[in-house]
Formats: sequence, C-alpha cells, structure tokens
Amino acid sequence: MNRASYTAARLLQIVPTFILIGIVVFVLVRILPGGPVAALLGDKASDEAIERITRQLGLDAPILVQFWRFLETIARGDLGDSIAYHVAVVRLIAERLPVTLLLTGMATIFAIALAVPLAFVAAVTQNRWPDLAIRGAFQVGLSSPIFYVGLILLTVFAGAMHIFPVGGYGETPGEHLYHLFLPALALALSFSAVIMRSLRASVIEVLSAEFVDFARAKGLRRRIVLGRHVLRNALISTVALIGLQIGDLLGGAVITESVFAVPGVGRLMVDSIFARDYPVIQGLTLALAVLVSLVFLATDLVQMALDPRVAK
Amino acid sequence: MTPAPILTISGLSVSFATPHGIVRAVDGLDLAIGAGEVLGLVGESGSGKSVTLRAVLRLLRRNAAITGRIDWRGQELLTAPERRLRDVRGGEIAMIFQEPMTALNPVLSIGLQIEETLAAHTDLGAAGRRRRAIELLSRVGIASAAARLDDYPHQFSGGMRQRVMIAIALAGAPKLLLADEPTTALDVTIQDQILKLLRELAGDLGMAMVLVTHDLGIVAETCDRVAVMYAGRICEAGPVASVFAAPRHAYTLALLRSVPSGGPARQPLDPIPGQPPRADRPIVGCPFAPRCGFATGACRTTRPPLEAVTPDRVAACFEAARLPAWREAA
Amino acid sequence: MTAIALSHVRAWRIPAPLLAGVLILCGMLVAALVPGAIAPYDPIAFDYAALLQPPSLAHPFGTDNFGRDVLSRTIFATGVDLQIAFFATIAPLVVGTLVGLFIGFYGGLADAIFAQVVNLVMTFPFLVIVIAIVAVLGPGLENMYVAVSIVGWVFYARLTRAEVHVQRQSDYVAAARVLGYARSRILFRHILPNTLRPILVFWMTDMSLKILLGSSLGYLGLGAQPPTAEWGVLIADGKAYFPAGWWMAVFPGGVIVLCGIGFSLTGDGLADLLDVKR
Amino acid sequence: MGSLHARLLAGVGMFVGLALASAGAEAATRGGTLIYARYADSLFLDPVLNDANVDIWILTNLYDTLLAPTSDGQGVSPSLATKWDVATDGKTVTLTLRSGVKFSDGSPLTPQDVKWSLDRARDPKAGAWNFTLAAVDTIETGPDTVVLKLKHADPTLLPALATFNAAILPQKQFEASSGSSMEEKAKAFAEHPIGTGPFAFVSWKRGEVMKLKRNDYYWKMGEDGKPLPYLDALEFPVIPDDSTRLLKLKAGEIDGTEFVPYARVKDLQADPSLRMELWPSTRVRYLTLYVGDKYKDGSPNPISNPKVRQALNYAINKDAVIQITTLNLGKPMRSYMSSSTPLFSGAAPLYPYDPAKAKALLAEAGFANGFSFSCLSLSGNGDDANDLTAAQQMWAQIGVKLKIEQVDNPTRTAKYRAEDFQCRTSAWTDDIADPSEITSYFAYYPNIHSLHSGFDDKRIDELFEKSQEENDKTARTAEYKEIQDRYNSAAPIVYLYETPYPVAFRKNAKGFVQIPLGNNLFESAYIEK
Repeated sequence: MNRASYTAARLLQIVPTFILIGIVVFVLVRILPGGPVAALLGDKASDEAIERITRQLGLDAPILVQFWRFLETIARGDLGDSIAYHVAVVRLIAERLPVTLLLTGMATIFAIALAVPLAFVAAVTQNRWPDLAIRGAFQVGLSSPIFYVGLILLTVFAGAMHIFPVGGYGETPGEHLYHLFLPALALALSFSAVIMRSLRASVIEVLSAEFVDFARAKGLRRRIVLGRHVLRNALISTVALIGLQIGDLLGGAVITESVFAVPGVGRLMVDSIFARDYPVIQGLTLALAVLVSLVFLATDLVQMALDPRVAK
Repeated sequence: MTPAPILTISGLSVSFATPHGIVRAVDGLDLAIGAGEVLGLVGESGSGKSVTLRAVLRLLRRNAAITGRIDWRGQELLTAPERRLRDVRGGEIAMIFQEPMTALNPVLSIGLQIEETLAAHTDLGAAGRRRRAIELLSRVGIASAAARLDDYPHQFSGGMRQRVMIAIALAGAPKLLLADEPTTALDVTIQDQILKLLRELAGDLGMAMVLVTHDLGIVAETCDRVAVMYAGRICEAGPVASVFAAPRHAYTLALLRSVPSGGPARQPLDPIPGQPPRADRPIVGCPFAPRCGFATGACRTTRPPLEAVTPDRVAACFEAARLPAWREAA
Repeated sequence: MTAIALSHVRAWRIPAPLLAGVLILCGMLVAALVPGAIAPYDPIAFDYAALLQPPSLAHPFGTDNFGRDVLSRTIFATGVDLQIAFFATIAPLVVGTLVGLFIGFYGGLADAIFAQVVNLVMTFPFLVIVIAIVAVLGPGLENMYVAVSIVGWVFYARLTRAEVHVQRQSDYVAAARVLGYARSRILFRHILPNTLRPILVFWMTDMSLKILLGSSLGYLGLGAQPPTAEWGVLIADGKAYFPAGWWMAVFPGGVIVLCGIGFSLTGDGLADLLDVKR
Repeated sequence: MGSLHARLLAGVGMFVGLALASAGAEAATRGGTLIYARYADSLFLDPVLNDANVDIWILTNLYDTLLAPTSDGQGVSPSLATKWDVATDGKTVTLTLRSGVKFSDGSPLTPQDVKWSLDRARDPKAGAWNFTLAAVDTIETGPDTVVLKLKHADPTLLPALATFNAAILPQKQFEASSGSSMEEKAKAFAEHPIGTGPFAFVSWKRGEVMKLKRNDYYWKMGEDGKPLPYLDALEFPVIPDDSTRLLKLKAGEIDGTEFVPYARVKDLQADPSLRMELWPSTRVRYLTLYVGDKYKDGSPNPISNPKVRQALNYAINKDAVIQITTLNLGKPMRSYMSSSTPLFSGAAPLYPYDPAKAKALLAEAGFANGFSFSCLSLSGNGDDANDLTAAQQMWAQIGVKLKIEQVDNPTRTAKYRAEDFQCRTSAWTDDIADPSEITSYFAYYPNIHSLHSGFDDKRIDELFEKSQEENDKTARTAEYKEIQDRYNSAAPIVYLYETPYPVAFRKNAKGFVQIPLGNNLFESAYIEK
C-alpha cells in the first residue's frame, strides 16, 4: 500500500473512534453533578432564572433530542455556542488551539533537543559516570510535579533573573516564542526524560547490532556511524513513543497553562469542566481527538520514512 | 614456501570483563597471513576465531582487554591512532560477517551502504561513486545492479545480501579480506556459489583472505593454508593438504575424525568426548589435554609451545610424533 | 513468578543502583508503616506559637500556617502516597494483564474491539478523563483510583498483548502445543510468566507516575482530602506561601523526587537483572 | 493605608470625590496604559443578562448607571442623573439627566435610551436581577428627565438604580445588532459593547486579555479640569495562578492585580517597589448550615437545634482562624452582614471563643458526646481548606467530628440548591448599597429558604417585607436591628470573618478605587511617569 492510500485508510479508521468519543463525552458531561446554568448563575440566582435559561439553552429537552441536536450542529461543521462565554465554540478553539499547539510543539522540540544528544552520551558511556549523571538529572525531571517545576522556573528565571517574562503569551510571533520558552521547558523536562530513557535503551541495543560493527569495519568516521547507522535505527521505536506521549503532553499542558498563564486549550478544558460548559467540553474533546489522531498518523508516516521495512 | 606475511599476529590475548568475572577468549595467539594467500581459520564455536578477526580491526566492545601485537605491513594496529585505523578498516583490511541480514543496516539503501565506503576511502565524486557501486554490484553477480541500488536489504534474498556485503567489502580495494563464517547462514547450494565467488575475487584482485569457518570441507575446497584454533590458541597451522593428510596436533586429528566428509569413502564419525575448558578459569598445560587420548603427564602441566614441525608448518603438541596420518587430502 | 524471575538472575550479586533503589523504597515503606515512630510531632496538631516557622533544629522542615511540623506531615504523607502508588496501579495491572493475555492469545473479534478501545483511550487526553471522572464521582483518593483504573488497564493490556504475540511465536509454546497441553495451561504456565517481566518494570514506572498524577490532582484540589496529608497536597498548600515560606513546598517536593528515583532505580535494576529489553 | 484613604473619601462625597481619590500630594499624570491582572476572565459584557462578579466588578468602566454608589458603599451619588426627587408618598421618582452625555461611539444619550434600558432591566423574562426594579410600574420620559412611577414605596430603589443591571445602553445600536431575539442581539452587542463609561471596548480574547481604551466622550472631569480618564488604555490580562500573578507584578510586567492571597500580603508590603492596598469590603466568610429537622436521606439533623448551632459558633476560635487564613487581615463578624453594609447594627464580635460554654450548650441539646457531620468545600480553594481544617480541629475539642468534602463549584451549587447538604463554605459580597439584598438571601425564607438552610423565622419575614416599603429611615433602621438580632442569635450560619479586598500595585500606578461592593474603578487611575 502506498503512503497516500495508507493515510486515507487511517483517516477512515478514525471515524468510528470519533463517533465513540462523541457519545462518551456527551454522556459523561451530562452525568457530572450540577449543570451549566447553575454553575453560570452562581449561588444568588433564583430558581425561575435557572429554569428560564435552561429552557433557552434547550437543556430541558429529552437526552436523545439533545443528542440529535448535537449531531446536527456537528454535521453543520459547527460546535454550538459556549454557555459561559456566549460565543461560538469554534471561535474559542480557533483562538486557543494554536497556543497549545505552539506550546506542545516547542516542548517536543526542546525535549528532543535535550534528550537525543544526552541519550547518546549516556548510551555510549553506559553505566559510567556521564551515564549515571545524565540519568540522575533526567530522573529528577521525571519525578518532579510539573507545577512545582514551573513554579521554580518562574521564580528563578523570570522572577529573580528577569531573563524571561512571567507567563502570558505576548502579541507577535516573536513574543509568543519568548513567552512560551519557560512553559515549554517545564513541559519538556519530564517528556525529555521519557524520550531519553527510551532512546538510551534503543541506542544501547543498536550499538550491539552487527551492522554497527560492519559500519565501523568499513572505516567510517564515528560521527557517521553514530549519526547515520545508530541514530536512525534507534529513533524508530522512539518516534512511536514520542507520538504516544501526545496525550500525556496535553495533560501536562493543562497544568502548565495554569501556572504560566498561557491561554491555551488545556486551561479552557479544565475551566469548562468546572463550569459544566457542555458545548465547549464536547467540541474541545473532539478537536483534541482530531489532533491526537493526526499526531499518531504523523508518527506512523515518520516511522515509515525512517524504516523501509514498514511496508504498509 | 609461504609468501612474506602482510599480517602478523603475535601473542594476542583478548579477555572480557563481565558481571560474572573475567572471560578469556583469545589466549596468546600467533598467526601470520601471506599476501594473496587464502587462509582458513577453523575451530569449534567459542574457540575465539571471530574474536581474533574483530581484534585485528579493533572492533571489540569496550569491556575487552587486548594484549599482544598485530603487525599490518610494518604497522602496529593495536596502538595505531583512530585516524590511521580508519584508513586500514575497509580501505586495506575489509571484513564480512556471518549474517548479512543483521550486518547490513536495515534502514539504509544498499547503494548508500556501498557509497559510504567509497566516500571514506576514495576521492570519487557522487556520480563516480554511484558508477563504481553499480560496477561492484555487477562484479559480485547482482543482475540489473543500477536498478537495485535504491533497494533495501530486506528486498534481497539471503545469498544476494551476502553478495551485497562482499561488494561493500570490495569497495575500498582492500589487501586483505576477513570473512567471518560468510556462508553459515546460507543454503548449501548458495554457499558454494559464494565461496566460489570469494575465491575467484581473491585470485583476480590479488587479495589475501582469512576465511573463518568450522566446516573443514570448505577449508579443503577453498583455502591455501589452514590454522586450527582451540580454546583461544592456534594448535596447528600449515598448507591445507599436508595438515589434513598428517595432522600434527591431537585436536586437529580429533576434529577431522568428528566431521562427516563428502565423498564415497565415508568413515564412521567419531565425536570428540568432553567439553572445551571453561574460559573463566586459567588453563594449565595443553587445553585439549583433558579430552585427548594421547595426553601424557607433560601435557597436563606444561603449555606446549607453537613450533615449526616442518618448514611450512607449525604445531603446539608434545605428542605430535605419535599421531597417525589421517587420509589423503582432497 | 519468583521461580521464573530467579532462574533468569545471572548471579547472586545485586547491582548497586538496584540496591540503592530498594533501600530508598524500604525507607519509604518504614515511614509508611510506622510513621508515628519516626515523626517528631503529631502531623495534625496546631501550634499557634509556631506558625510558618522556617527550618530549625526543632522543625527541620519548618512549620506550616497551622504551626504543624512539615517533616512530620511529610512522613505521615508517605503512607498515603505509597497507597496511591499501589492502589492506583494494582487493578490496572491485574485486569490489564489478564485482558492482554486473553486478547493476545485468542485474538479475533476481541482483538478488534480492543483495538477500538485503545484508540478511544489513547485519543482522549488522560488527565482530562481523570478530571472528568473525579468530578463525577467526587474528589478523594478512592475515586481517583477508580478514575485511573478505568483508563489505566488499557496500557497494561496493550503491553501484555504485544508481549504475548512475541511469546506465541516462540519455540517453547510451539513445543507445548505439540505436546498437547491444554490452552489454559500454556497460557498461565508458559506465556504469563514470560510476559510478566516487562509488565513488572512498567509497573515500577507507573507507580511513580501515579504519585505525580496524585499531586497534580492535589494541585487542582481533586486529590486527597484534608486533613490527610499527601505530598502533592503539601506542595500545593505550600505553593500559596512561596517563595517566603519556601520550605512548605520544597521539602515535600524533594521527597517526591527521591521516591521517584527509588522506583526508577528499582525498575531499571529489575530490568537489567531480568534481562528485559527496554 | 488603603482603608484610611477610602475613609477620607467617604466624607467628600459627590462626584468630585472620586477625582480627589487620586489627589494625594502630586497631580495625576495623563496618558499611558495600565495593566491590571485578574484571576478569572469576564464572561459576558451585557449588564442585564450576566450576573457574575467577574463581569459586575468591571462593567462600571464601560457603562454608567443613573446613580452611582458612594465610595463608602453606604449611599448613592449622581452619575448620569444629576438630581433625583422622591415624592413624599415614595411612589414617584423623578430623575434629571446630565446634559451633553455621549456614548463612546459619539452618539448622544437620550431619555429614551434610559427608559428602554430600565424597561429591559426590569423585564421578568430578561435577567436574573429584574427583582431589583420590581417596584417600578411605568417609566415616562421628558426632554431631560425620566420619571419612574412605582407600585409602592421602595427604599431600595435608589441603590438599585446605582447597580450594574440598571446600566444605560444605547437602544439604537443594541437593536441594530445582529440576531432575531433579544438574547441573540445581546450576545452580538456584548461583543463590542457601547456605553457612556470612562472606557471604550477595544478587543477581547477570552481567557487571555481584554483591552479597553479611553472614552474620548466621557463626561466626568479630572482634577486638571479636562475630561477623565487619565489613562489612554486599560488592559485586563487573565492569570488564574496566584503565584504567577504576583511574580508578574514584582517583575513589573503588570501594574496591578486583584485577589492577593493573604499569605502574600506581608511579603508585598515589604517590597519597596509595590503598594499593597486593602479596600474596605462588604465581603463576609461564613459556613452555611442546613437547619431543617431532617436531612434529605431522612436522618435527623442535630444542627436543627439552635443550641447546637450556638455551640458550634462558640467552639470556633475566630482570632485563630483569622490569623491562620487571613494572616490577621480579617476581623470577626458582628452581624451576618458586613460592617460596611448600610443599617449594620452589630455591637460586638459574635460568639467569642468559649469551648466550655460550647460543651455546655451541646450537653443541654442532648449531644454531650458530640456528633459528626460533613461540610462541602470548594476544591482547590486555599481559604476554604484553611477555614475548614481549623474548624475541624476546633470542633474536635468539643467532640464534634467534621468530615470535609471537597467538590467543584457546580456540584456544590447543585447540592446547595437541592438543600442536600449539612454545611458548606460560603462567602458573600453585597452588590447593592442596601441591606435588603443580603437579608433577602440570608434571612427571608420565601426568597431562597434563607440560603437554602431552611431557616424560617416568621417575624423576620414580616419585618423584612415591611422594611422593603418603609420610607422612614429611623423605622427601617429599627426593623433591621431586630432582624439582625433575631438572626444572629438563631445562628443558622457559622460566623467566621470579614475581609478587605487585597489589591496590589506598582508604586507608580495610582488612583485605583475599589468600593465596598467590589466595583473596580479605573476612571481616576494614572501611571506616574
């Protein structure tokens, strides 16, 4: 199967997953105790006001009717309006999703940039002090709660040293990168530890492969042996792992975005759950599902590019 | 008379530090290879054949401790700087491995894997390297070579892969080819083709070759000289015909008796009793003594030196004189 | 299981990192089992005379805004966190491994359904599901266990299934089949023990990750309920007093890291010892 | 210091008072952008259909009301209306509109806009707050006047006209907004709201930042004789995390921020580049008790006995709680309403700490061995956790076991509305400069069953109803005194403390005012160069 038809087939496979996710999240939000209207109007609202707005929002209709309307809005390519913010969910997502994409993208790049060279050093110095030092340092990153890391990064690099701004997102693309540096770093630390561990193990395994000896026997420079022969093979399993981590990365983004005041979808999701903003939760879940599926697909394609044996 | 040696190994010892102690793989090995000569290196698995070959190019793991001397055309390889060693590897001494599926990088096209050797050892440009790669592939018998340059190892059959590896080894125009059991993983019919190819290439290119194998039949068919290894040492070395006809080491004799040989005059098989010595304990005397029917007291207490028994043969056996002749070599 | 594990131990020498990891975890276990014997103070007793005291000889980790001894609270929290590590992973471990075994061994329709479930769970951001489930069931550790278990088993099942697929091809299973052993016997006596090794190693990592998850939920106010001390909650509480009252957050944070290192060293050590490629 | 500031202002009154707020020694500087970080974003900028504090507290900067609360929160002062007349029977109110007022788009304010806005605000089908104007029967307009005809005298009407939902909007622009229904039009209009307030809307990225610029048509004059506001622009970034907000302030990336955690107040006071302001508020924190005879599951409720409730109150060491939660910034409650609320009559702190008395009361009520109950608290809320952890410890001394149940806000609200709770954490802030709002929620059973506690005192209901139509100030004061006394001794709540609004600014950012009702006023704010 060629790459294009593989891609198409994979995208088709995603459809039932989306339908399932749609149903699960639709039901899930409705079994949450307390509804959006009471959450929105707060303690002071009268019962009449709550009833009236519930009716306006169509939340008094039977659940199947509500589900049907939900499907209708999705079929229109719409996701309904936010109950709390009174604007289209699509617009909220369009404002917020790029922020999270940039944050997680930067975090991934940082994580890879940190993990790949150090995993190599650790692997080739296996069980000697550089290896132990690198593993120890990454273990600290892996074992630290992300909000704790964020707080310390903020206090030191933004609060005390004024090297970076204290959170926020800025206005221009350059400012975005500058503002997201620390949050991306906080998010990258545990992620890079995961990559480092996996890559170190793969490199150690690949280093003992015969083709590495053969490459050395050919008289190739060490740089070429490691860069061309070892890295590429070791990356195959690590790429899959990086893809699978997208879920954890988005989970981490929830906390990071709160600590660093980054206006992304992670925070929007938590806020919406706490506000019982059904349309936003539903729309956002589907949007994130699309995102995650695309990331999985992209990792598959990268793996195909890296490994000619995966002839799917 | 043997031609002047291009590679002389003397007193080579290799041991590995493992979690379970020090393991000795090669134990004071002496060996010489003449220019253009095809030498068969035989011995049971674990006797140190592959380790010896890898030691020549310093391809052993970090936990290996190597002592001795390896003299390559007047140059000491064990102490040579990395940069010099790179020129030797692939350019002067090439090596091929037993299992081409694992020795070829699965994710790189074979074209690239040939061209990178060319890039390391020749001044050819990109187009020149590609042309040369096609020539090499054709030379080792791969049909429509140009079309297959961009293929990956998994797209070739076992025999074809071994041909690819040979082509890669030839790319640097080496003076010596170290072939580590190159046919073990192949079907018998393919084995013959590959061996023929190797023999032919060595002759055509004037290239010396060390052929590691445990198959005495292959040695008989392919090699000029043979060296027999046991427990990390050379027991005996000399021209194939004379060694096979009249072994001067008890182990050589036992080995010859234990393997089936093709041909009509089949003799009953006589497996060697006992086990090779443990590699993590020191060996006193001749390592083969515990399994040897000819062993005497001296064999158990004194290490027999490797000495010339005829002008072109060496052996390390106190009881060489008592050994019977075996049979006419093929 | 032990017999299998031991048969793969190459020698009776325990590597130093594993020893260090086991020692850290044993220390934690002691603190969890008999906190009262180690802690210098009652972890919930107020001391109005010593509110927000920085570290001193009397209070090595300082005191919090109620005048409670942070060291004692950290020690008493150990039990809660080890409980989290255990209870948040044990059901996924058992259920996931069993499901993975059956799916990997029998395949077919179950495998197809499982693939869909995996897609569903992997596509749904993990922390978000947990937050939603905890919101439905109410905060608290028990509900967190439920929430984590509802999704967590999938990861174990996935791992086991893949391992079973490898084992199924192996010679000894083929031999067992030729010998006419019952399928259940092949599954439990031959395949299960061999798949357990990677699972055990993953379990170690998972336990330390769950402690972190507990602390993230604590940060969002969905974790352990007061006055129960839990490391994550201690950090979250201390965060309000940071940086002036840094000791409230920094010491429990250090202990979380130490515990993570303990699990990781143990996991890596076990992996080396059991010769697991990973 | 902030409180002294505000108290000084209280005497000045009138609209110049707010301008003077920034007087101090030096004159206000014009120009610049002030960045004021908020802990949560606004939701909806329509004054009628919203009702969250995150909206209410900043709407004043976009919209004006006919009257404005005085800066001490005790009375009303002129705003869009310069003058008001209440007929002796209290049933007609005539307001004279300020001349020459323009909306931020330059269009003039007309009496018709006022009538239309108030009609919309009192429409029972519109917002949740229509009850504040329920007494209005009809509205008539003159060339520069608006006349409200009332169904009955209503002492709360003037404060109601100074409340956010009575803001005046431009009818034409509102009706020209897209959408077929009023709700849809309100949504569209609130995307780009137009009002007569000191600032005009520029842009809003939800959850990130709202930007306002000065309204060049604003009517109020600054102390330099030119129109307010001093600032060119105002930005409200949203930063939910307390530590992050304060770090940003310390780093100088923002000029000011609200809701400084009490734990950090001392730290900020010690920073020479900052100024900590503690504005007097109407904010009270307390625990609501369910006092009905039986719980929803049918089990008997020990707290239905007033003696038990009094015991619970006596057992709380308020000073300790104030020290632990507010680091001594709070003060004990003297009535259910804050001491800043008009007609407040508390004499001394209620239920001084007395564990012996608490034990005795419990024994009298038949609970000598104590009992256990549970309290809903807001997950992730530090004040809730601190208050309840302290209460848990203190009640344990008299044998009462408290179980703390952390839940999220919608869950707590749902259980509260269903009256399916035993105790919950609560906080209250007045929205109207009048005691009627808090009283109708806390003590008047017919409204919401007295905070859904089930507390039902017929005499209080009667007094409250009377006071709602009471034109005589002295009589109304007396009614409120009796209501407060009755309520406080019945103790359907656990009294904790009153707290100020803690806000912090960079040293050079001045002139901000937060009134006891919470409204954030930036019209006189400026940044010193």
